[in-house]
Amino acid sequence: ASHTGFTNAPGNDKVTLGFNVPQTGAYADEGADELRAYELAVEHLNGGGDGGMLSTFSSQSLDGTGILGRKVEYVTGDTQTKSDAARASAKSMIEKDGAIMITGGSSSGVAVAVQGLCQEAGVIFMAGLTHSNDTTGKDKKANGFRHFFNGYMSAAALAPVLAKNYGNDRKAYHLTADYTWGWTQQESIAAATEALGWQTVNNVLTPLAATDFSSYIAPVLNSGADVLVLNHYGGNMVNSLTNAVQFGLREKMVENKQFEIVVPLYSRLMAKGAGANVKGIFGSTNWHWSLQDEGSKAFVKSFGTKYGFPPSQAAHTCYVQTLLYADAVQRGGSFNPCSVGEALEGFEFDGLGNGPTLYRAEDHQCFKDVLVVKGKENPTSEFDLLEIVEITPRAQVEYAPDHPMFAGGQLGSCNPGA
Amino acid sequence: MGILEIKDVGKRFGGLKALSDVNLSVQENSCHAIIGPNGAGKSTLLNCLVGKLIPDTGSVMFQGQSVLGRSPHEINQMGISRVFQTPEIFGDLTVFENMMIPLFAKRDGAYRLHAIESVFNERTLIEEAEKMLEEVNMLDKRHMHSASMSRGDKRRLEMAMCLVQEPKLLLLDEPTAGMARADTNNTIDLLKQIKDERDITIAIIEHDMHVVFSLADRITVLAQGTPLVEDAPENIKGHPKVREAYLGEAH
Amino acid sequence: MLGLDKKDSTLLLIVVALTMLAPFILNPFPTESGLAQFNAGYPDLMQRFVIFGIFAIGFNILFGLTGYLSFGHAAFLGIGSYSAVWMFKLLSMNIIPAILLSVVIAGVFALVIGFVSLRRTGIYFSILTLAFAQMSFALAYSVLTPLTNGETGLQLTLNDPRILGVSQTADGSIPVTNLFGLEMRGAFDMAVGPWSFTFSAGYYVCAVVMLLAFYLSIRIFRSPFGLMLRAIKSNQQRLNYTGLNPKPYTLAAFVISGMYAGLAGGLMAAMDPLAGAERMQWTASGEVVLMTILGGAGTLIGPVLGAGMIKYFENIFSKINDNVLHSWFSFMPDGIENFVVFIIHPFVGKGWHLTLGIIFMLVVIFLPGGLVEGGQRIARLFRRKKAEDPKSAKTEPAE
Amino acid sequence: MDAIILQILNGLDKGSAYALIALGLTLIFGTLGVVNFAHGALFMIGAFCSVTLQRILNLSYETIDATQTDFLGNPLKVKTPYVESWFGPEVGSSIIDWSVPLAILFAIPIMIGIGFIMERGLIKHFYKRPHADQILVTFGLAIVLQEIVKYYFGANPIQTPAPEALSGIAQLTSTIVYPVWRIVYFCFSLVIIGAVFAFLQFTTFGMVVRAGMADRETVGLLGIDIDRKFTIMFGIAAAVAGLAGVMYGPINAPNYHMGMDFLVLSFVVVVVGGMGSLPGAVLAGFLLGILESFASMEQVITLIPGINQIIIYLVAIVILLTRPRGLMGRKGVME
Amino acid sequence: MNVRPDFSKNSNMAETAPAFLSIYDMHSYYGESYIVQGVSFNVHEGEILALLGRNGAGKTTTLRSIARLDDPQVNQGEIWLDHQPLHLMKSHQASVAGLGLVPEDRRIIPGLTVEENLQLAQIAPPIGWSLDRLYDLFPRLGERRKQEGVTLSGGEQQMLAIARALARDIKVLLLDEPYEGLAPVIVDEIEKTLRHVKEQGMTTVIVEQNAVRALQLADRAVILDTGSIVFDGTAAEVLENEALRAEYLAI
Ligand SMILES: Nc1ncnc2c1ncn2[C@@H]1O[C@H](COP(=O)(O)OP(=O)(O)OP(=O)(O)O)[C@@H](O)[C@H]1O
Ligand SMILES: Nc1ncnc2c1ncn2[C@@H]1O[C@H](COP(=O)(O)OP(=O)(O)OP(=O)(O)O)[C@@H](O)[C@H]1O
Ligand SMILES: [Mg+2]
Ligand SMILES: [Mg+2]
Repeated sequence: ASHTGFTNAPGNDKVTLGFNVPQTGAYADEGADELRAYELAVEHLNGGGDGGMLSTFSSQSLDGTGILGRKVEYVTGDTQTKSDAARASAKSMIEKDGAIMITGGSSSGVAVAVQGLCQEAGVIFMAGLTHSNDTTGKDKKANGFRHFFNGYMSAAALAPVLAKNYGNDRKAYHLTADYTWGWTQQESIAAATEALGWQTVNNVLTPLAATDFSSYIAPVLNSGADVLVLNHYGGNMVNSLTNAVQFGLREKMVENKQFEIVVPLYSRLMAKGAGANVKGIFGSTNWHWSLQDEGSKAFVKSFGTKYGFPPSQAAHTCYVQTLLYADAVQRGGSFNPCSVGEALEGFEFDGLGNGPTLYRAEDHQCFKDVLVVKGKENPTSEFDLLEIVEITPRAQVEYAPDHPMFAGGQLGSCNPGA
Repeated sequence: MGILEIKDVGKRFGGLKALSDVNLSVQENSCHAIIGPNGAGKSTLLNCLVGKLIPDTGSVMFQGQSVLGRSPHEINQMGISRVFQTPEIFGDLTVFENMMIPLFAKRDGAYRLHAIESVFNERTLIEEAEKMLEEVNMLDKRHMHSASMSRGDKRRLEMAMCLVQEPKLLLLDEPTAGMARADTNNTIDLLKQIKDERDITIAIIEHDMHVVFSLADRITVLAQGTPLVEDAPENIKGHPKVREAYLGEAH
Repeated sequence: MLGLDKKDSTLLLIVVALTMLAPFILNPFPTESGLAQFNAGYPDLMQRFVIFGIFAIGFNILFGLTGYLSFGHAAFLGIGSYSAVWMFKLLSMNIIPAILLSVVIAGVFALVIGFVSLRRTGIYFSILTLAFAQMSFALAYSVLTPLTNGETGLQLTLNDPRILGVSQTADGSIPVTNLFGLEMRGAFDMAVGPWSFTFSAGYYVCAVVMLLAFYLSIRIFRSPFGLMLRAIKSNQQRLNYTGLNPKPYTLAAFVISGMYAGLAGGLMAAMDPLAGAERMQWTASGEVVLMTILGGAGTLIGPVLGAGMIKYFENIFSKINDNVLHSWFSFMPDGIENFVVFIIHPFVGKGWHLTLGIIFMLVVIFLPGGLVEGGQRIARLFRRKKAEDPKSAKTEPAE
Repeated sequence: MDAIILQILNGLDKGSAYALIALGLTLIFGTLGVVNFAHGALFMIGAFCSVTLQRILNLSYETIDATQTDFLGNPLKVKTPYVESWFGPEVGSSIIDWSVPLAILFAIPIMIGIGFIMERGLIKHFYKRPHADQILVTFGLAIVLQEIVKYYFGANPIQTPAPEALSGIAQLTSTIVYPVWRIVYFCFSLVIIGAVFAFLQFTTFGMVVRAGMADRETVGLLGIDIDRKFTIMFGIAAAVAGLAGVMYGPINAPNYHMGMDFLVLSFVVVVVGGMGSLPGAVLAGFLLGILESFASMEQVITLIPGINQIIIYLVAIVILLTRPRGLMGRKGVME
Repeated sequence: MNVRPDFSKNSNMAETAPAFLSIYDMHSYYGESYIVQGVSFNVHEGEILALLGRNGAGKTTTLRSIARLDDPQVNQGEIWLDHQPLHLMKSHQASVAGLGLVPEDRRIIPGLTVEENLQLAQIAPPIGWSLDRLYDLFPRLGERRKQEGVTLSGGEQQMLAIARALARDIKVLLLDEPYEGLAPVIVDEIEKTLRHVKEQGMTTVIVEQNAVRALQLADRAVILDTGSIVFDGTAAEVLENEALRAEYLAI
């Protein structure tokens, strides 16, 4: 049956998805990894390869015959990690290539901007890597869905581990990237650690454009703080961590306590950029290839066989989002965004890594286990940089939909477009 | 009272006294020549008149108003135009466009914007420009890119640009240097004619004595920054001090 | 015609024809063919072409005529966008007040920044404008977040207090920008055989504005004011001694071009109601500089061509991935196919920057006057072939 | 007090990077009058000389270690660098450890070569062209260089650590510590700055190039082959930029767009210093470095929110408005 | 060593003595405009040649072509200086080969002091007069040695330009309007200098609007009109030939 009454209703033989990832700029490597995951997902959906997570996914509605019998095709675009460029690229996929769903992105600014666009245009947006609370907080949209975890969840997972390892009597010094993501991240982590008895001695905002953080690190030395929290991501994080290590913070003792550094959001690619500096440093991550559940193993196997190295967390989330979308269409029996939304809202599933997962209806945020990781002391290979310290169970990172850090936005109603 | 009154003007460049105690009065409708050895301060004096330099001491009055402290464009709007020692024209524009700029300045003053009307609708100004070009014998070059003209031509163009403004006082810094003999003679005729027909006062710096003696009503000889003598042309020619300091044996 | 001479009228007519027929011209390939990748006739890109065209036309009034190279013009574009989005949030979804406000606010900012920056010339001026723009960017990104919504950019929400209009439509979504009811997002598709052409309301609104802006810029170029600006570029000293004060003229040019930028920013927000800080970053200012030079600084149509070229690469070349390449060359034997794809691969998709960089270099090396020069060379070839015209030896000033 | 001293140290350190980049840029931009948007790319290439040398020294052969497995469960391939097998693990690993300083030797000929090729092959034709054309062509070149590096090395930063011996911290006073490598970088930059000054000041080279920039034609009439001098100048500038990059690696991990990050800033530094003035560029570099450091102090940020974001530009505006030609600019250069 | 070809078939050059500088069938262009249209002439060692003609006749272009400057391009023709093929050289090589040009707008280098302007001339071999000797010749320059060259008065700049040429050990001196802007006394001085260097064997080509003066100094004269030679003979011939002077020099 042909579907009409919504934007870019596909014909009877094929359906086009839009993969919108950074291909230039600082996150180009991350984007490349996301793209690999997407291509793998498409291959699996169309019945190619070893099927990856199709077999471990608890919902067994996908059978390798595409989506609703239509062969999956895809188009790609470059977000350049700029909201404008990302929207232009998404629009071109929607207007020119007839994409029925847009997915991807590797920063929150871009995710929020493209999510807004998809809402207006009447297509589904399956967010890629976006960690800001706002994506499913004040900027949430009915047509947008996030599988990735967020700042609050990072903090909730990380804080107990930090307390366990470093004690409850700590003075934390925060360096925070001076934009929305940085602020929400800092807010979350400060709240979570303070709840456990830590003290936040300072929070200094650093410019996004900063490359050398020495003038922000140096004051930490004599501030009396004994923990440095780097609310930085990407290049900022690599540089600030490198600088912090240079200033000897890792060897420093403050009142007989070993000085510690914490990086709330970790990714393997960033860890690689920071090299040996990450050793022993705690952080959180959405997923890691060393997870031993069936879904993760299946994914690592098919990804690793195809590309020769293990997938990143960004790759994982993108792959999973594609499968989740396809599955929702299949279950709902229609490509209509409203039908897809309905199928995803409140959907409980398992087998995609991270254990049993819920797509919460109120804010379109996935709830699942969060990994706390640590830089590995003796890596055996160039991929073996992080080790999982703890898998924080889902219950511990859940929050109410109207939690103050997420308040202010409205999902609105689903928009199927024209 | 002359149209231009220079009183006690002095100017130093670091340790060098370029001008000191210059007193000069230029009579209306006359042609006043300033001659003197190289480096005597002639161009410096002109610079003080048009606002390019501000003298350290003294006063400069034009038609009873002080010009000191005014910016060059204000001074021009008062009625003083200047031809430079090395030609200053709008090299990127055509000869015709070069001529239009002073005409706009004359008609509209320093500020008015005509942002919408086409230049080619300014019939009267165009006619004026063409007439002037005709007079300096450059009408056939009016579409030429002015930077790619020979230097004599640039000189003539610059002079035409000043003349077309019909200033009350025209300052000429070596206007005929590098001009072919024939054009020099034409220029002399043109300046004479302009002086007679329109009431223009001319102050001219020249090393070409032929030009000076054909045009000047009065001559000031400047040496080392101070006026040496001021007199009628006939008397200057024979003046011994002038012969020694400036003219040499040939004259 | 319209107070233009014959040559300018012809140019204007050509530009009118090109913009009005753009949906056809930009979609030369049938939708299902492999070459459809190169089609640029979809609303968003067409809108971008003309909007950046406006931006570049305005920039050219300053740079092309006076030679003052502003490296901070994107600030005005950004300010225009923010103003427009605020207008949508607070007043009405009609684009007219939004665009008017963006032009006015950008003009005011241009007046202030121009007044200060124009106290210096040459590179010192460029760096002053750059500094102002970078400051605006940095502040918009962080400290001014309440006004600009920082990194994410200013967007419409479901609870905007819109005075003339509703916060949300009956079905619970954000209302759409419109021109007295004509929705900017509205479009209708026309299928002709295998071809398909999209006519977008938003595009035509932008196109009309662009034509007006273009017409105005021709008039400015040909006016005494334009002449004065060229004189400023040529010899400020002479201008001073001719009784004209270059300052107000330059400032006027600066403000006009700032307003053009604001107009472009406003239109951008009108087409897509979002305003992000990175629109003000130096790279964005640099982009308009590149557009203008690439097309041909000081020429009338050059900046528009340059804008089109850069936007085309950004949007079309970046989307060609290996998958697309393989589908193009699938007719070849496997080995050769892979080889060809391997050769082309670094230049498309994520390598589109590389191609753009190479194009920049080639154009500036071989076409010193930009793309316009290329056009002229082709035209000259034609003319020479058509009739042996002995008088055409002199190069005409570029159009 | 310690905080202030630390920030001065930081400022000097940042400043030495700014000064060094600006110094190279001044040679091309302030002296030759070429708006070189590819200067950042030269800095980046310098940094990637370290990366490349590190890669070369790390060239390895693989042996299979059956006791361990890789991420797919296959036996792990263990890599041993050739240098380690040639010189023994001890010497071999210390050679690798010293790859950044060693890269200086490696980078000088490469950078000079790149400078020569760039000047002879491209820039030469652009001296007489408008600045706008120079911007376009050098920007194009910068993109191309950057993309080539990205193609081979990826977009992610790549760590190039300082040698073990130089990577700790130095106890300057009882309360003040500072990273050794940053002190090394500061001294290194002083040496380079000194060398460039000496070369230009104590030879007529500087004067000739300045004259050539003001009026190529006349200098040619005086029998001087100005083209050659320009080429040499370009080579020096490229080498200075490259060396600044080589040694910068351990401070911040090199990535392919690090040049663009520094580009705008270095133009600001050069112009604030004043066009055509080497001392100006150096002075402005240190000045802006120190001011930036102070502006990032928490006390200052609380006083004026966001000041750390804009300090450089604010200072640039103030200086350019109070001093028409920057700190020490010469008249007539690109005005 | 290269050997100069025999150009003597050319009717204009019927002399017997071998030429020191010879120009043969030279064609020069500014972009697409064809300026020097097949010019040939010889200059003998130790001779002063006056190159005359109206504004825009192509004199400057001819000198610039001989000095091998980038603009204009010489598309055809040969230039030989003392058996060396200048037409195969760049301007700096021509200068090393012994050619010196005093250019039309003096071309004092901005940013350099008087002394530096002179030192610059003594960087590349061959080196001519010492700075002291030059300051003796033009005491004015000695007084101003620390002043920036471009702030000199017009005449002083002219002196500097000439001094700069003499600072190199040149065989042929090309002067483009050297008297322009100079006080008559100084013109006398320079004329004396030119005679003096001539006695020492210098070969000189002088372009001058003041044709009479130039002809009194010169041994031979060449007259250009719209890029072609219309006369080539002795200076005396021109002075005697009324018609020639009237037609091409307007004197
Ligand atoms: N900016 C300056 N700095 C220092 N000295 C200067 C400056 N401008 C002019 N002078 C000196 O002042 C003196 C007067 O110069 P001026 O240009 O007025 O001479 P002039 O009479 O016009 O000579 P000429 O006939 O040669 O043009 C000269 O000796 C010159 O070197
Ligand atoms: N840069 C240029 N581009 C194009 N044409 C030029 C250029 N310079 C000079 N010309 C043209 O070449 C012709 C000869 O000029 P040239 O300067 O050689 O004349 P000249 O004999 O030296 O005249 P003058 O006595 O006025 O100096 C003139 O018609 C002039 O318009
Ligand atoms: Mg003078
Ligand atoms: Mg001449």
